[in-house]
Amino acid sequence: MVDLLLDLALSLAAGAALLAVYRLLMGPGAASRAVAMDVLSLIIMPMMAGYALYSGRMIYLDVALVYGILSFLGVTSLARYADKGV
Amino acid sequence: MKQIVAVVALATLAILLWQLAPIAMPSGLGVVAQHYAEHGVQDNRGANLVTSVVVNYRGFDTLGEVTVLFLSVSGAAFVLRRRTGLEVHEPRRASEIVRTGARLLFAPIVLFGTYIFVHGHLTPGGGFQGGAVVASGVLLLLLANKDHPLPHGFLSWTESLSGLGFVAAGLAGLWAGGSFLANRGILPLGTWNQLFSAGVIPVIYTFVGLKVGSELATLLDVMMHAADEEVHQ
Amino acid sequence: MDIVTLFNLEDLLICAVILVAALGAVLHRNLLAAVVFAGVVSLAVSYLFLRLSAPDVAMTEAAIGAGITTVIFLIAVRRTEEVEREEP
Amino acid sequence: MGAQQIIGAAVTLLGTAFLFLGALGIVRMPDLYNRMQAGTKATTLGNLLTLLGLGILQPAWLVKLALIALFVLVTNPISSHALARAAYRSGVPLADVTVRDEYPEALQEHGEA
Repeated sequence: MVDLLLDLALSLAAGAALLAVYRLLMGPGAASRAVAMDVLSLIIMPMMAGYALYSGRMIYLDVALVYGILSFLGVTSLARYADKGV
Repeated sequence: MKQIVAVVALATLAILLWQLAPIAMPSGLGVVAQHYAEHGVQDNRGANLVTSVVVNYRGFDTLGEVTVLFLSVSGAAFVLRRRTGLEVHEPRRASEIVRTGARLLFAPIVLFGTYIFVHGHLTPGGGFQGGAVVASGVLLLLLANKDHPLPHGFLSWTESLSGLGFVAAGLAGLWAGGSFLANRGILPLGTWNQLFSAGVIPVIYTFVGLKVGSELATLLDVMMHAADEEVHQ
Repeated sequence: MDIVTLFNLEDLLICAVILVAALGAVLHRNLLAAVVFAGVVSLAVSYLFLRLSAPDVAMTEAAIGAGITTVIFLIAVRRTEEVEREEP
Repeated sequence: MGAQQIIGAAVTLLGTAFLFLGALGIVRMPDLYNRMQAGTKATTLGNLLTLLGLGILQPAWLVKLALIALFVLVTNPISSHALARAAYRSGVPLADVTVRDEYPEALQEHGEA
């Protein structure tokens, strides 16, 4: 039961990643693509945490945190670029 | 015609890679990997075997990598150096939220980067990753305000002193353990999976982290200002 | 170990994400969009590295590939032209 | 223990459902600002719920998961705010069905152009 729910959850998250990639491909302009990138990073981060749980190693959560910090910076710098502030 | 050739070449490459994939992912360990996996823990007492390989067994390579990074940053700083007398365009200010957020998040991000490279022998990550996180903290300040004053003297002194520290740790290994970067007889090896363990490895990774962090911060600063002056000269 | 059974459904979906984003990065003429695509490739590859039990590589990919490299590309694109020209 | 496991997995599933809905939102919404609304609010909630569900499944990890959740909660509004503001100021158009745009008036009120 628990395994089935978790498997379903991970597959749902990966399907969400595919939807975000559709916007990434189609999205007019760089700003829409940056939104898609933001959403993708927000989707993949819990997937990493879920994989950490699956493998039972807490140290994998460090990777998720680094991932969060750096993707936040990527999106913010894209925004500042579009705002001509970089 | 060109496209057909490209598609055929890609298809060939795909088939070859599909054949190669099971070979590239062997089920067992190679001879060298077997040795590291068996002796790594007794030799270095590092919980993260990758760190033992990067800093101890292949420590000389790491010194080379750090040197390459230093040279590339120096080259970039030389080519893109600040020129005076040019009209500097005024960047648009970031909003209040971004500026406050940058001030708020700078310290936690740098702290987390420090955690990454100090715990390099216990958790995944190490000098390069921690240095990149520290530099991203500085980048956040630069994003909020492009002309944020960075302590250039402090950065360059940190960078040079950590490079010296790396070489000094290697020479200490030569003096005490018989080979460059040997991990014997300098610091006690300690207990496995404790913060103060693995001998000289965390010390070296701290040097690497400081060096990489200050180098990347300098590089980002230099590149941002170079872009400005080129556009408006 | 067979290479197909190594991955389950969500990993194959992430692989599809990587392929699509990589194609976008190569084929797009707008360099800013290409930078975003390249960042997405790094983000997804980082998950795949973690999935293959290489947390160190995953962290490096996330820190260097997704973060610092994206920013350096952005600054470099700003110095040059935003849209790639057709070959003469 | 069994009930706790099932609750944790259910909360995780709920979180990923929100992630999916957020991603669906950025595909279906008509303009950038609407997409951003779906893509940041729903996915932030989904992200936090997923982390909470994992924390229920593995209570020993709650502190670190809470750290990640706190970080997401602080950083994500900043980046989406910066993105929306940059998009507006660089002239990304609103959808045709938009009824009213109050941002220019608010900018004039606060003396920023």
